[in-house]
Amino acid sequence: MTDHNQPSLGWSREELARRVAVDIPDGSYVNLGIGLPERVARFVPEGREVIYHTENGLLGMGPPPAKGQEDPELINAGKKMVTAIAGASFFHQADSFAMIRGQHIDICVLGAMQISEKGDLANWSTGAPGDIPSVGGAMDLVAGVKTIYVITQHCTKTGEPKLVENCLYPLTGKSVVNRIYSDLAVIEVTPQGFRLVELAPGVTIDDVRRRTAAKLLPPG
Amino acid sequence: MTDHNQPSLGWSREELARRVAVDIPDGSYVNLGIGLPERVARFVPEGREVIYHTENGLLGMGPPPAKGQEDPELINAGKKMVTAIAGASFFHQADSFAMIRGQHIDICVLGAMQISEKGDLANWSTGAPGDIPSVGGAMDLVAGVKTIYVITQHCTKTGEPKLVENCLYPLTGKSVVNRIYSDLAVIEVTPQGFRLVELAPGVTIDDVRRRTAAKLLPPG
Amino acid sequence: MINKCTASLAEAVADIFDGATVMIGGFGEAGSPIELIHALIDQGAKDLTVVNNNTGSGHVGLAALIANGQVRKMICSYPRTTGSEVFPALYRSNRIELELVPQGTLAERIRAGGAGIPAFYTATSVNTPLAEGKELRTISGREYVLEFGLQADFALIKCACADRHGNLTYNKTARNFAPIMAMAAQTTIVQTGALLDLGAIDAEAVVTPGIFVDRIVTVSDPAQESKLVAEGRRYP
Amino acid sequence: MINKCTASLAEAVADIFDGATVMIGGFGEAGSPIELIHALIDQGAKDLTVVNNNTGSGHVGLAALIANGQVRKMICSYPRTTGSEVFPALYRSNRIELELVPQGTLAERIRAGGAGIPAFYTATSVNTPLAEGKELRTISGREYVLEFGLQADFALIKCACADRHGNLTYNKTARNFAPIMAMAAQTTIVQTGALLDLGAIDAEAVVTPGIFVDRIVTVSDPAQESKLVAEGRRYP
Repeated sequence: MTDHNQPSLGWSREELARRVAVDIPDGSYVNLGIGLPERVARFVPEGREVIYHTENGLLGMGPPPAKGQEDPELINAGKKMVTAIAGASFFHQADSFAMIRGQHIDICVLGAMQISEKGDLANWSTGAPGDIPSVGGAMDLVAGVKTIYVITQHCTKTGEPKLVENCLYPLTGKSVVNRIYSDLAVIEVTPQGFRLVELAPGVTIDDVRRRTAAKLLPPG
Repeated sequence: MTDHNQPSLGWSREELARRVAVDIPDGSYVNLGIGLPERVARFVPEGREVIYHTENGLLGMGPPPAKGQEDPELINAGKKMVTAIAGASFFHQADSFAMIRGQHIDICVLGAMQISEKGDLANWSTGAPGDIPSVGGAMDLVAGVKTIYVITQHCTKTGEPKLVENCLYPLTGKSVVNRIYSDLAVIEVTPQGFRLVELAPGVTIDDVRRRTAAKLLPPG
Repeated sequence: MINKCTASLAEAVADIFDGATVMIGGFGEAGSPIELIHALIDQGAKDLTVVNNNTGSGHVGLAALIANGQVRKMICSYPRTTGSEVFPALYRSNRIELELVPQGTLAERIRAGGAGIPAFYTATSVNTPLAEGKELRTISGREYVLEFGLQADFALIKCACADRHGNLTYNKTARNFAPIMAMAAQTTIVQTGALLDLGAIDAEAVVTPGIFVDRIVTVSDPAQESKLVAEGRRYP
Repeated sequence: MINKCTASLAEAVADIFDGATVMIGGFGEAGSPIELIHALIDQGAKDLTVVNNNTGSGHVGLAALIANGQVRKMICSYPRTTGSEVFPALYRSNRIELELVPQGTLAERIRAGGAGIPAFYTATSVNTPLAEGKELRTISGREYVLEFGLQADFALIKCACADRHGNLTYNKTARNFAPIMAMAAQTTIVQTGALLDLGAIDAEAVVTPGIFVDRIVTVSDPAQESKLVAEGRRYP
C-alpha cells in the first residue's frame, strides 16, 4: 500500500480539482474548504457562473489579487488574500453562518482525514494529546450545507486508507458526506455504502479497493 | 369620579408630554409608543440630544416631514410619516428587535389601559369577544427595555381608574412598569406599590387617591 | 450565467400552490409588494397561510388578497390597523384563522427560520396569554418561552434596487421584514424599483445578498397603497 | 450632546477590570483592533476571558496579550492558526483554558447574547465530541443541541469609519465578528480609521448603529499584524 504516491497513478491535484469543478452546476453557491478544496475555484467550466462563499464574510469571492492590489482585510477562510467579484457582498459572521446553517449554500467542498461508508466525516482533530483542537466552520458546514463533497488523496501520507468502515478520529459530522473525489476515483456515499462512480485514467477498481478499508460497490 | 375630565384639573396632554421629556437624560435611546407617547419627542429640553428608535426599523427618528418632503416609506411604528436625523440608520425587523430584546434601548414610553401596583401592564387587548387582538411590539418592549414609562390619562374616558391592584385585562407584561405619568401626577412603581413622586399643579394627593383603585403611598 | 430576472409578475408568482405558506414583506404600506400581491390575486392560489405584520388596508394589496378568499390563516402581530376592514370582518365571523405573534418574536422566528435555528427562547410574552400552552424555561433566574423558527414556501418582497444576482437594497423603513423573509422562504420573489448592472451596488452596502433571492421583476413605478385606499380603489 | 469619542487608547480601555470577559473582533488579522489590544497590555488587566475566532499570531496583538499572562481562558473556534505559537505552548502545558466552539455557533451565540436570546438550538456539532454533555432535543425529526447566548463586559473592535454617535462601517472581510460583538458587550470600544461628520455615513449603509457603541478612538494608520509578525516584532 505504498505505491499510492507514485505520480503515475490517478489524478494529479490539479486534475482532481478540475474533476470536482465539472460537477458543480451553473449558478451554484459554493463554499470551499481550506487547502486542496480552494483549488476547485480555478476550474469553473466555460459558460458557467459559480458564486463562492467564504465563511469569514464574503459572497462572490474572486481569484487572488494582482500584485499591488492586495488588501490584508480582504481574505478567505484560509486567511489568504482574495478579491471580490462584481456582484459581491460583505456581511458579518452571524449572517454568514445563517447562509450555511440555513441551507442556502448548495455545495461545500471539504478536505478529510477519514470518511466512513455511512458518510461520517472526520477532518478537524486527531484527538491526540498535545494536538490543539481547531474546528473553525467545518461542523457548521457539514450540518448546514445541502451537498457535501470531499476532495482528498485516497490515502494518508503514510499510506493509510482514508475511506473506512468507521472513523477513528473525532467526528465533524455524522452521515454528511455525499461524494468523495480522490486521486483514484469518484465515489458516492449511498445507503448501501461506498459506490464507485468513476475511475481516474489507468486506475482499476481493484487498485481502489486495495486502498479502501471498507466495501466498495461497483458502479450502477 | 366623573370630574376627571374637567379641563381645569391636572396637566394637559402637551404639558404631560413635556413633563415626561424632562425625565429623559441627555444621550438616551428612547422608543415611543403609538399615540400620546409620540408627543414626547417634541419636548426634548434645550441642550439634550435624545435618539428615538422606532421598531419598524429606524434609529434617529426626526420630526414629521415638511410639506412636500413626505415619503410613505419613511414612517414610524404608528405608521405616521417622519424624517430621519443626521446620524440615523435603517435596519430590518430582527435587528430592530435585537435592540429592544437585547436591552439596548434605555427608555420606552408607552400608553396603558391598566397598570397594577406591582407594575403589571395591560395595553393591548380588552379580551372582549369580537375585539381583534393586536399586540405589535408592546410585549417585546416591556420585556426588553430597561426603563418603562407609562404616559396616560389617570382614568378611562368613562372615569374608571387605570391604576389598580390587579389588572383585569390581559397582560402585556408582569412587573415591568417603572413610572407612570398621568394628567394628575407622576407615580413611581415601588416594591411597596404606587408611590407619589409629584402632583400636577392644583391637584392634591386626595384628588389622585380618589381616582386610583389601589393604595397610593406619599412621596419619600 | 446567473440571471434571476423574470419576464412578468404573472410568471414570477405562477407556481405558488394552494395551501402554500407565503411571507409578504411590509409594515403597513411601507415595503408592501402590492403589484406581486395583485399578481397572486390574478393567479388565484388559495388556502394560503400568510405571514405579514398586519392585514392590509382598504380593498387593495393584502386586504384584497384576503377579501378574495385566498387566505386561510394570517400569522401577524397587528391585524387591527387603521383602514383595516376586511380581516376584522372575516375574523369576527370565524372565517379566517389568526396566529397572533408579538412583533419582535415574529421577526426573530422568521430570522431563525432563515438561519437554520429551529427554536429559541425569549422573555417576550412570558406571563401573558400569548405564552399560554408554550414551553417555559428558567435560564439564569429569568423565565423564557420557547419559540420555533418560521419558514415559508414563498416570500413576496419589494426593494429599491436589485442586480441580476439578486443583491438588494431597500428604501428607508420599507426594509422592515423583507431581508429576513428573503432568508426564510424556499423561493423568494422580489419586485424591484430599479434593476442595476452587476457591481453597481456597493458590496459593503448590499442589504440582502443574492443567495437569498430567486426571482426579480422590475416594477419601476409601484402603486402607493394609501393613495389607492384614499381613492376607494378595489382589486381586482 | 452625544459624543462617544475618547481622547486616547489608554482612556478607552482604562476601566477593563481583572476577570472581565472581553470580546475582540477579527478573523486572523482582518479586523483585529491591534492598537486597542496593545493599550490593554499597557493597562494590565488580568484573568481575562477572551472571545476571538483565533488566538493571534507571532508576538503582537492578541498573541502578545496572551503571552503577557493576562488571559485565563480563550473562547474560540480555531486556536491553531499559521504563526500561532503563544497559545499552543501555554495550552500544552495547561496554563490556559480553552472553550472550543464551532465558528457558526460562536457567531450565533454572540448574536444571541446581543439580541436578548438566552439560548437556541442548532444542528451544528450534534454527534461530535463538542456536543458532549450538552442538552439535545429532537425537533421535527432532527436532533439539535442547546447553545447559550454569550455576552461580554467589553468588546474591542476595529472599523473603517465612525461618527460621533457611534455609527460604523467596516472594510471588506474585516467586518467579521465586530457587528455582533458590539451588540453583545456591555461596553463596546471601537478604534476607527476615520471619524466622519454626523450624517456623512449613509443611513442605508450603516452596518453597526450607534446604539451598540460606547467609545470611539481614532487610529488613522493602524499597524498590520502580518507585517509586524514578518518583522519579528514583539509587544510590549
